[in-house]
Amino acid sequence: MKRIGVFVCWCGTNIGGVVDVPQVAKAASSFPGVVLATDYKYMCSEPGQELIVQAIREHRLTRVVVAACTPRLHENTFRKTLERAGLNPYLLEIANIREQCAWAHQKQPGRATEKAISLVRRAVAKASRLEPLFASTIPVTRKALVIGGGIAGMQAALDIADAGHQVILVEREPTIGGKMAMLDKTFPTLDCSACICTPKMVAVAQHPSITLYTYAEVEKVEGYVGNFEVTIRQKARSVDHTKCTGCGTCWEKCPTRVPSEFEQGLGTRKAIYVSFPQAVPNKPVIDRRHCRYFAAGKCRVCEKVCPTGAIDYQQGDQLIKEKVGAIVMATGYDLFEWEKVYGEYGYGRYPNVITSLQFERLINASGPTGGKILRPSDGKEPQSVVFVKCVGSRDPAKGKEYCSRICCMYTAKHAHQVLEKLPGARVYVFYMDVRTAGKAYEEFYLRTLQDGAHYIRGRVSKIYPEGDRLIVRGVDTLLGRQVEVGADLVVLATAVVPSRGAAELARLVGISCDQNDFYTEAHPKLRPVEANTAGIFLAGACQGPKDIPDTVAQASAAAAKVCALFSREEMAAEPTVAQVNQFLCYGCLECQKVCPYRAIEPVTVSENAAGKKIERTVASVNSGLCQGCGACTVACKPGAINLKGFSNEQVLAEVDALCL
Amino acid sequence: MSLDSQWEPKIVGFCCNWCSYAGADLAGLNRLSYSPTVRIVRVPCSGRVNPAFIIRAFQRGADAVLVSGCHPGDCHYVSGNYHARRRFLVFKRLLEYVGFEGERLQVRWISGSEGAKFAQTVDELDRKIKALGPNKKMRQEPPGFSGVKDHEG
Amino acid sequence: MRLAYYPGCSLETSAREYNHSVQLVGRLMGVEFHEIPDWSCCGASAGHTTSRLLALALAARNLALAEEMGLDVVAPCAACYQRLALARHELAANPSLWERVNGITGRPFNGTIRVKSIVEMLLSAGTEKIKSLVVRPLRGLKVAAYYGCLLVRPRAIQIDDAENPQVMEKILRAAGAEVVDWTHKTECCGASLAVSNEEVAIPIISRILKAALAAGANCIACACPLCHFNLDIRQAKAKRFLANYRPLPVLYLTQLLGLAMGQGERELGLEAHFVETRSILKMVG
Amino acid sequence: MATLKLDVENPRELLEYVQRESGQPVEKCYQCGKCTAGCTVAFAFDLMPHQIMHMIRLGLREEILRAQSIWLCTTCVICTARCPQNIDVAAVMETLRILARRQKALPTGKARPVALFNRLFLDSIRKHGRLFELATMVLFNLKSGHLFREAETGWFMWRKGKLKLTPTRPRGTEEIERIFARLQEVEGEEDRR
Repeated sequence: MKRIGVFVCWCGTNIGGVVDVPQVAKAASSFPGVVLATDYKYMCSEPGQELIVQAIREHRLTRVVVAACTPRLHENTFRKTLERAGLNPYLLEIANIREQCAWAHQKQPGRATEKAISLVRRAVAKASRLEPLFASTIPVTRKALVIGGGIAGMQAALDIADAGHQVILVEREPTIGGKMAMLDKTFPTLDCSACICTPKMVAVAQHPSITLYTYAEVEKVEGYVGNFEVTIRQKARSVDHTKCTGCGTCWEKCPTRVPSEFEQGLGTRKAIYVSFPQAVPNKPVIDRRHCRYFAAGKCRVCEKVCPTGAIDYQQGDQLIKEKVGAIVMATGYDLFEWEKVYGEYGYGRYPNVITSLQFERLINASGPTGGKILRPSDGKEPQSVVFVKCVGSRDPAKGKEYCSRICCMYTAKHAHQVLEKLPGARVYVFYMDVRTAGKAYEEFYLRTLQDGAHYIRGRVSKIYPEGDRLIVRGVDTLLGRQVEVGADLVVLATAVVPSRGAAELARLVGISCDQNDFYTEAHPKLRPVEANTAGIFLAGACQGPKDIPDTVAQASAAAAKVCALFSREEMAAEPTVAQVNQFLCYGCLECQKVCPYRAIEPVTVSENAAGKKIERTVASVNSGLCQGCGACTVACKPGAINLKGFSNEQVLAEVDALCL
Repeated sequence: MSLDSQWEPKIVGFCCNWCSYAGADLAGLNRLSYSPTVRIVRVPCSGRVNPAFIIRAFQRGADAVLVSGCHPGDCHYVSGNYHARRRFLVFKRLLEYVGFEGERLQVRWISGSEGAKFAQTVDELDRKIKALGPNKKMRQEPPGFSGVKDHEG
Repeated sequence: MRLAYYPGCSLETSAREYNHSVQLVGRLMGVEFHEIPDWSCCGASAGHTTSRLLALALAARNLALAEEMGLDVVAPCAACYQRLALARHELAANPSLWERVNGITGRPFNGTIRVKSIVEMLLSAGTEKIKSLVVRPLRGLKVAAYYGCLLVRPRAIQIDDAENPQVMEKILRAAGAEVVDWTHKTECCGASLAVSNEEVAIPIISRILKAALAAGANCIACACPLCHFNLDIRQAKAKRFLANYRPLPVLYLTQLLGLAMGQGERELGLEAHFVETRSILKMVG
Repeated sequence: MATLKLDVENPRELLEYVQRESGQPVEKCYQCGKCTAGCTVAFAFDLMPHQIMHMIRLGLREEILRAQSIWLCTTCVICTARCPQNIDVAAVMETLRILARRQKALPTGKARPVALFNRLFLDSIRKHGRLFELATMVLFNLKSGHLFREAETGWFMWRKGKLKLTPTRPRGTEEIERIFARLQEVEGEEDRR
């Protein structure tokens, strides 16, 4: 028989002013198994806790019920109290008679008391079925994987590495740097993007604790928090980087020109290439899809000119296995493919209708025009530039419902840059709202207005060529009139969308995405940098559109979380996890289907049946992965899975007690 | 329960620890008053609520059961409330099929910030059950007759 | 291919040359037309502007008549096509409305037949078939294919993309013509405003003509009597808004196709246009 | 321009009517103005489409039903095709036009000939089952007070055999008449309600 002690708290007048506390204690003393029921002014206070400790010892209590405030407040406090008295901390049950009783039923003290008694009866019933639980520990591999080498991934990698941990950084492009490396200037300070981005790239490459895999992709992730095993595919570069010196002869001599991804199609690169002069690593890869040798079996010019014999056409993909304890997702964003849906803007047929990222390349001193704003069709300087915001953003019909958050500011920056570089040029910005929440953002926008940018409130309905110009037909809702502008260049602020393949990667890693394929954080307010799978963290635009300061902040936050995880060699796992009774389990694995954490796996057990040894499959819970939601317990038909701390027997006993 | 005139419904609530239990706490914190007929069992997730728990409550004389979890899409455990939603949709229909009043089982999504919604939900259910009268169809007397074995630890 | 034929009011009178050319070309392509006996007006814009039920009832009556014939129906007039197709779509989407409309017409339509535009009809035979019938390729013609609204909007009944459709171009290319890429092929011609409020319609019409001229077109192809009326007959008034005006003959798609297939200008009714079509004939030779 | 009084009675009544009749979620409109931007006829409008959408929300019934725009709309559906919120703006305009007719709101200015033309058009259908173009045009000129408008056009069409002196009468005109009559009944009932 359990020896249960019940401790009813007055909480000053909070409970005592409504509920007849002595009567509750008196009623509790008659519940089965209760050997002591008492009350005290403030149970959570030092003397209150001491009272419990003394009572446990004196009355040899084996289970404790505290009737007080919500368990969400002091469950941990009282668990520690039990521990001090030498009891397993999980032998505690709390009856919530403050938030869910006294405070809610102040006007009916009689019925509040009645309900409090019922709630204590429930707690006693559960307490009598509590079992000691022991937090298990799982080892932590203190090495992190960062997926994505843009500013988010670089920042996270550097922060974790600076804290003394090993980091593996995987980037799918031939260079790290991401989108930030393409930008010209950053708002609102207008400092040069390359000047702050390229030093980070170099720092990553030179950091002794960072292993960099570029032109590589994560192919498989197994395991769980602290103990992931990842497989990385190093795509064949066709160039032996241990021999290559990056001298550049090969890409000078390569005869094949293709549109450059880095230049957003405004410039070209060769089939053997480095993305841009400051690329890290500054060694080329061969784009096999476009290489003459790979396409037609002839050429081999690069091989002939390479002074170190680094060209290796036979090089194959390589699979690399790594053990890591934490993963940071930093896969960034892409631009919405406007040319597939915006027929009214020409479906991408008009060369002088470009995206904002193309504009970044156009105005970038290292870009295809050397930083001169020249329109793509004929290389003339535009006299009239129209910016159209929300192309694909805030457009449920053609694109995405959400606001892409960064366009208002970069468009203001672009408008400013045009007015600065092309004195006398006219700039029109079509907008629905101007959103400038950020430090010094509104000031920057106002400055752009003062520079002379014309902000026209309304969407653009059609863009079409007339002669060598474009006619932009829109509305000025402030004037209540249709408007038309002749433009030499139109820049579309296209929506920010998760980078290509983000959803597949999420499935592979085992985290979830929202309806737009942005990665879902564990809690939108309180756990914004954790994925809903333990040990996986989010940084930057993969979680939602973000500007550089917010991206860097989130990356550092993710790094801090990783470091916290890495602060010990082992981590405690909550003991309230699911457990399989393998005698009852018949291996249907329905539980596996509902488990959101991939914590259930089939295992084979052998047993003796009628003198014969047979093998059968049963479910097994990995307590490192299990988060204790209990979904499996309901899916289990033979009732073989139970949840520790919320077992079927415990809940049924609670129900019975409440219905008495 | 003595006289019918004094009868007050008995409502058992299953609230998930992360949203609805917190919502109930918030209702109290804001001193929103609601009917004391509801008593809550804390569960980690609405997906933990086994239909067997509900049948047991009705058998033991509960007049209504409220299952409440995080809003769809906000589940602390990713997808638990989706399972719950699907499960109880079917379960409710099953109850109705066997002639039991489906209104006695309510499934609601209440977040940790929706104290007022919790209070309203309880009061609404309380009114509804008062109009419906006591649960006589599934109640079994005496308690313990159901044959469900108690695992006395 | 056997089809129920719904000419519509205009094709009986003001657009009789469209009627003739459709019949001619259709027959050449092996289409058997069966005119719906006792067809009535589709209601046009006056109908749906006045009452949704009226619009649906007027269209549904004709759909029911075609259904009685057991044939899919082709409506060469874009407006008739849109009204009939849209009515079919709206009825199918709303069973209670469907029932109501059937009650009003007293002639139940059961939704077993489809409505085809003239473009669909021509393309269903395939461009190869068209090419095989061409005896006089339309070389030298630079055609601006004009769709207007009714063939491409709303989405439920569109025969092709609403912003840059290509189906008419496909047909014209098969007939040996050069097509121009132009910017106003799905802009509205002003519809009946050309009758009720001419001063409003003229700028609308001139915008379209301006775009076709700028694209270097030497004629416009259309598939709607009202578009034709506006672009052809109103061209005389629209031209005063155009700096570099030159006469721009407006032909029905089937007239151009008929020409390519060797039909005579009389049979095709080319003389019935306000803007002279002789230039076209000269080019084609 | 006069100050608009926003505190109208039953501010949601018009919105709810339009949403019900048109089946369109007018409430989703976030005033981007793309409907107006692409509108074929907006240059001749007194109220822009996006303004009308806004006024529906505000319940400014009189202002809207007085507008010529709702009659000048050609239902070209460009607004609908490009609306980012998937609102069929053209259907909303049509609903308003039908409401204006049923409420006997008198069309003014440029709206008058549109309403007249529509009426004559339908009269012709009711009478002949099909549109009798010549008679409709003559009547239109008579009633709109421009007797000799289109004389040149008419002459041209006449010469080309594009106008017929007598209507083609399909059998089944009584069926058409029945449709019109039943509709009047149905709508009369609805209006009384």
